[in-house]
Amino acid sequence: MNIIQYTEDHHRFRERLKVFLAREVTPYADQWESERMVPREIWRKMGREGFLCPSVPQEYGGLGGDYRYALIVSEEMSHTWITGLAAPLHSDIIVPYIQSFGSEAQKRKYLPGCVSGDIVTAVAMTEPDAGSDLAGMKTTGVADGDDIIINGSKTFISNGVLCDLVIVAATDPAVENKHQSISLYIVDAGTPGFDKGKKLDKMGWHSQDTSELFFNNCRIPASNRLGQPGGGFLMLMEKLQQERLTCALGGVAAAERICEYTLESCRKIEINGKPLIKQQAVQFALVEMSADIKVGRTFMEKLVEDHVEGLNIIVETSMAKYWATDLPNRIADRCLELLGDYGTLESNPIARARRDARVMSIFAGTNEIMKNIAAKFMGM
Amino acid sequence: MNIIQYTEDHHRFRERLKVFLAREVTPYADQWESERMVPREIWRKMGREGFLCPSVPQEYGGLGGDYRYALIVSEEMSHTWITGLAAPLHSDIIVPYIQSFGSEAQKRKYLPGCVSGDIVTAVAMTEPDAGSDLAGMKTTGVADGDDIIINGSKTFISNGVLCDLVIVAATDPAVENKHQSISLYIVDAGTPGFDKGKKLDKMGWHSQDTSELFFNNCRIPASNRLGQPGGGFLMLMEKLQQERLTCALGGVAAAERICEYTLESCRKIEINGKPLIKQQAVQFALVEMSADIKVGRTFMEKLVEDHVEGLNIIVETSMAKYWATDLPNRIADRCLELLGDYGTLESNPIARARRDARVMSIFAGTNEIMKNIAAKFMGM
Amino acid sequence: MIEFSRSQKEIQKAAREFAVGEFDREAILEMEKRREFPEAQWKKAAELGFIGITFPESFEGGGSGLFDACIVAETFCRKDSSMGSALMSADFGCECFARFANGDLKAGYLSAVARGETLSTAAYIETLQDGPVSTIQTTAVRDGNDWVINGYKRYVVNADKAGCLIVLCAAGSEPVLILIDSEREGVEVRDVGKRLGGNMAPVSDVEFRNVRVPDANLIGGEPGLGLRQLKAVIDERRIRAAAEAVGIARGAFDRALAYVKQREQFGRKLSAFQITRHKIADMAVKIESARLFAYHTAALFDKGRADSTQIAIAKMTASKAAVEVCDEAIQLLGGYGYMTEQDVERFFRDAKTNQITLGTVHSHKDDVAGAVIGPKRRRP
Amino acid sequence: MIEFSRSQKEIQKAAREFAVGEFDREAILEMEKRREFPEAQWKKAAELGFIGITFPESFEGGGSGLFDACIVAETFCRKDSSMGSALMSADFGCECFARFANGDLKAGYLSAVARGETLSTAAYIETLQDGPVSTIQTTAVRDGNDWVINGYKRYVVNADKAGCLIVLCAAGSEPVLILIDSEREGVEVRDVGKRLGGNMAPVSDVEFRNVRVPDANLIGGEPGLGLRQLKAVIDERRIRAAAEAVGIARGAFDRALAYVKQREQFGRKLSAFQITRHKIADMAVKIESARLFAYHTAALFDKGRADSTQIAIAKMTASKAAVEVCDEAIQLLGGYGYMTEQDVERFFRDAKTNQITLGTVHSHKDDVAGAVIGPKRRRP
Repeated sequence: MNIIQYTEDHHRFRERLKVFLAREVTPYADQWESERMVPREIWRKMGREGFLCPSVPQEYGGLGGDYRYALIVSEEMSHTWITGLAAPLHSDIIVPYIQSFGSEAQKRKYLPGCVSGDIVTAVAMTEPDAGSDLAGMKTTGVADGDDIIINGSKTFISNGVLCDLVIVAATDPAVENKHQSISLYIVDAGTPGFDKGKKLDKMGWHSQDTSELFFNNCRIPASNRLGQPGGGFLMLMEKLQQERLTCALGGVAAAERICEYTLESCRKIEINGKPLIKQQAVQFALVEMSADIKVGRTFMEKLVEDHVEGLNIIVETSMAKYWATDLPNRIADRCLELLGDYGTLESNPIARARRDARVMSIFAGTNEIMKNIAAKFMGM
Repeated sequence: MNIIQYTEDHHRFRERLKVFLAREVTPYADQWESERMVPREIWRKMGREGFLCPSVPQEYGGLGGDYRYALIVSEEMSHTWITGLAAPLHSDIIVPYIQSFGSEAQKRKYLPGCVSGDIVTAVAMTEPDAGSDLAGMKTTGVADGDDIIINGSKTFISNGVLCDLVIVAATDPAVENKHQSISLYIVDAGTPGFDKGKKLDKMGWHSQDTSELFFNNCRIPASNRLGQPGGGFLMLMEKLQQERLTCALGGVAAAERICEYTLESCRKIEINGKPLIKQQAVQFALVEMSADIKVGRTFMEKLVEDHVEGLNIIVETSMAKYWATDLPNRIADRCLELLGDYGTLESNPIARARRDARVMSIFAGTNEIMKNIAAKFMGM
Repeated sequence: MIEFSRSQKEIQKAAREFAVGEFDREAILEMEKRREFPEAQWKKAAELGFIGITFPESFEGGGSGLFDACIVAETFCRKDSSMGSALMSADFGCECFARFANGDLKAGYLSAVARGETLSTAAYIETLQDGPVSTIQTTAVRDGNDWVINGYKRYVVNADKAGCLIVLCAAGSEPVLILIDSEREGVEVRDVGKRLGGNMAPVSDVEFRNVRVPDANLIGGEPGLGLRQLKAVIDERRIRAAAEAVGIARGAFDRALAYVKQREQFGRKLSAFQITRHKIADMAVKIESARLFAYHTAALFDKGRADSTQIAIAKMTASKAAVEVCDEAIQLLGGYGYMTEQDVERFFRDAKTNQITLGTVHSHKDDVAGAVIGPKRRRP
Repeated sequence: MIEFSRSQKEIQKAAREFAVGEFDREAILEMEKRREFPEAQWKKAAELGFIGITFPESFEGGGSGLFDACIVAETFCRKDSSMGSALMSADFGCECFARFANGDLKAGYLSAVARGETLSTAAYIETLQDGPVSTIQTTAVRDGNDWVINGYKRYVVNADKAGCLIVLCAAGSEPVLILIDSEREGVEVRDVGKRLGGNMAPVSDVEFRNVRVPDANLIGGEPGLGLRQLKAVIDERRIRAAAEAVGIARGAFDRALAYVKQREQFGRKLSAFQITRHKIADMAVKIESARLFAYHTAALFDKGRADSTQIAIAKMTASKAAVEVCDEAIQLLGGYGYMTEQDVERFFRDAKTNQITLGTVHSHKDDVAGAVIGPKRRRP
């Protein structure tokens, strides 16, 4: 059975995307990695060809597609070996906030640009002293007439340098209950008082411009708030299911690429005239990794369909996020062992993939947080 | 989404089975374990109520159901904590040989009894010196006029003592190519020259009568051969997919029961006034085990549907057999660690479940054989 | 890697000769099934000085260090896990006599235990498990020159046979260890049935109802030291348990190695398959690690420099290694591994029970973390 | 658990002081990024006697045992994995000089290396990896009083800087080690780019085209000993690598422990969460195991009693521990763990590279199995 219910439209989309990525992205992956940035232009190209935000309704320039497109994008992008072009983050995690909670005016103003790639987005939740713990958030958003004044700093923000728009979570110090004090605001790049920090050096995702963001009496109109005052916590909660699932897609796809590449390398590499793949221990390693990947993929696909159906699968998506993001880490480590010194060279993709995979079990809520959530919702 | 496409008939079957098992099996599980045998009568009861061989066509007394019934039986029987009543082995592994390869006469003669529980079956492939290696088989079946004379010994035969009928794999020494020399024969209990050995003492499955079988110039009519002479190897290959899948069902179901029981125990057991389940490390262990089980179940369910569709999924079923039978072992070990001394008492089901689970990664082809098969069919 | 001195090699040789001469496999299988303490072998072992090895020579002990006791434990358990562990349990609790009790108590019991006239044991568990508990429900109340004890202890090794029990009680708010002769009125042993393993040193629950013992039975003569004394007993026993685990692992390894060198599949010895070879290598590595920890810790203990954290680490590591090695041994032996007559399934059960006894994995980790980080405080 | 003597504690103290004084984090981050060998620190380390610790004093070495060298390696790597490993690589290959070369060669190079005037290295890998190879493609042919060398070696540490290379060649059918000065005509170093880790002791490929060296450059003076000599080099380096792994693990552990003691989430220190505590405990256990193996093996080596199997086990265990500890350290630091400035991501990359260098996991297991079972024969 095919778990994912693709239509002809999905298949055509995938084919077009494949061609696009092979032409416009894959050849430049190494260059962007060493430049530690993807060019703004690639966002526009991707947008103009219709590959950004496929779930945005047609009236705002999107395809009006379902979440299955996210799976397609995630899978096809994994073939490029580049994580820095964070289309899934933009399309499936950030822009949906505007789609779901934005006013008609906000949607008209921003969505077309998000789809066309003229607006690159970021979301700013994490702070230096508050990682997974939203209640520890210190950034404030205080009403001043018709404006909101934002103060605070955020860190580990993907697309932090390129972004034209950032969705900022900030708390109203006047509201005691933390769960009712957080609002989400749209802040345009260039707004006075909003400064982007320097790019952070990190283990992987070198072409991704992760940075700190600073808000220093940053004044925005109250109309830039998403939804109701104090509704931030609930909005975040509502969107986390899709965010976690998107991480799981990425984890499975990354694991698949790593394992495939290693398998093919083991066919080619010989030790004393015998291909590595003819060693039984190598075969077992590859079979075990492939089985884990198939098992993980099936679970993830089922959750994609459940999500498309609109089911509440909070326990399962928390599990999937941790399971499917541990996967590429475990597999990359084992593949490195198979390939030996050769695998450690950055000139082949496994070393980079290992570095890139490592953040997956940390971002979007650490895998420990995922287990806490699952335990809570399983009634423990 | 529900992966398994159950009908109303399936649901009704499950409900009836649940009631039956709660009344006729669960209360006697401990007794049968200590008697090291299930009574013949329970096979008849199960058969008369229609719970054996649901896939046998109605004309032979069966339900004419699909393989989804196997999943239902496997799941419901796992609640009894007894493995010795090996209905899945009988219904989904052995009898299908007669169903698929038997002559009309053989089917008329045997299938109704298999369905009613009057005929308990066994299959005899493994020999003392040939485990997973069919080519090493030494039991011979030699034509003598219209008869076949069988000589040799088999071991680790489940239902070996109770069985009324055994399907014996034997090789024709005149045929050089081992893959063309094996035939399958139906041998009735009581046939002169066919002797059942003593029950074997083993780690678990205490209520299962595993034994050796001896064939000493055992003469049977040639009409007791299943299919064509020398067709045994291909018949075995054809049926292995379902056999492996049946093991996977059992593995997942066992893991589920073990984890559920442990979770409930952790709610009840207190250390210094605090329920075990309130310890974060216990929660994480339970979440991790539950996630593995959910992931494994989804994979297994997909394969059930693929199997019902008639797809060739040899790589996947080999993987599923090993993955899903390692699962209850791993989980039982971890649950024992959570429950401590209490878990080691045979008076609660975890100790027994641990012992019972241990054979799953060995029977029906060891998990190492499964990996070899997967490697081969993945082109390594 | 551990090297024995000449005299240590002699102890090893003597222990090996005793085990080869006295450990009859058929008899052991029967005793294990019936949960019998090995009476005859115990008497002989005592005669030859294998019981009470570490007792002072003035009390008919061996006057040896724990290192030597570990050699005997390893050697016995390597030959047979159930018998070895049972013999090593004969003087459980006496550690505390030897170190803390006054002369009269010592004279009364140490010699009797060393001579194999009686078994000793310790009774300290009340809740699920978890070694020493901080809240003790068993009370000891002064009445004239007596102590009156009431309470219920669980999982007491050899309780059905032991002549004396060292019992952890609360004397008001003071923890105390009190010696109770098993014939005292009000001592009632309650069978808890078979366990997963360790069945030749069977555990029972023990109830104390108004049990009256003289003042002099208070170990050490003054209240308040009970937990410290118990900790000393447990620490010493954990090192012995680590040595037993080493022996169990090596015994299973011996059997697996012999099997794979002799068994053929697909026209080759099992030992020629790379995957078998890697399993053997993994097992060898685990055994090396277990041995290193066990003996290194024993040597430090004899020098008075082993702390509880190191001991917990040694026990965790060695018992985990034993479980994994025995589990793999079962798998390597395939169907034979599951049969009782091949020993390894019993070795596994004994190893798993050894792992859980004297502190679970989780409680060990709690302890190690406590030593590294400091005690857990909920709110800073 | 390992206890140091007074003089060993002094070595440790000196190494720690040097590391604290000279290992500047900002400088290291730059050097690592640019793949630079730490020139200045190396000179100073040599001055203080940290290079050539095990060389005879007559050649300006430290005249110490390997145990002492391990103390320095651990201490340096604990302070910084990249710097520590780089400094320890300065005399790679000299083991073989010291033990096998004649006086003139020693005089020519050992002192220069010990004084920090030049680096030495060994070139022996031709295929994928796998340590010593049995089929050597690099040839050494006698021509008059010279050897003429042709071939291609891979992954040669510090090849771009080293003054002398110990090169494994085939002289006809005889394996030989030959010393080649890097300025000889025909020696060409080829950059292989960045690696996952170990980037402060960068590897390169080296091509030898008709390189001519005098007869006297044959190590040991007679052909046929090359593989044995190389094995001695590798054995010694593996013990050092184990000690480096211990240091890397402890360095990551130090950083993680400090972080969890200081970082708050949900109103509590991270170190108050049981799951954090168990992670810390697991890390501590792994480090204990790694240390025990590394130092125990070094001590045996110094007594002349360490065999290659024990050494392989020590290296496997220690390097695996380092990888796992560093990986967990990243996870404990969360987003910060992924950032270069927090060190642990680099420690992980260095640990993983350390694990693969000098023999992969699979080749170690092949070796251990070979020692336990005997060599692999395909058909008996």
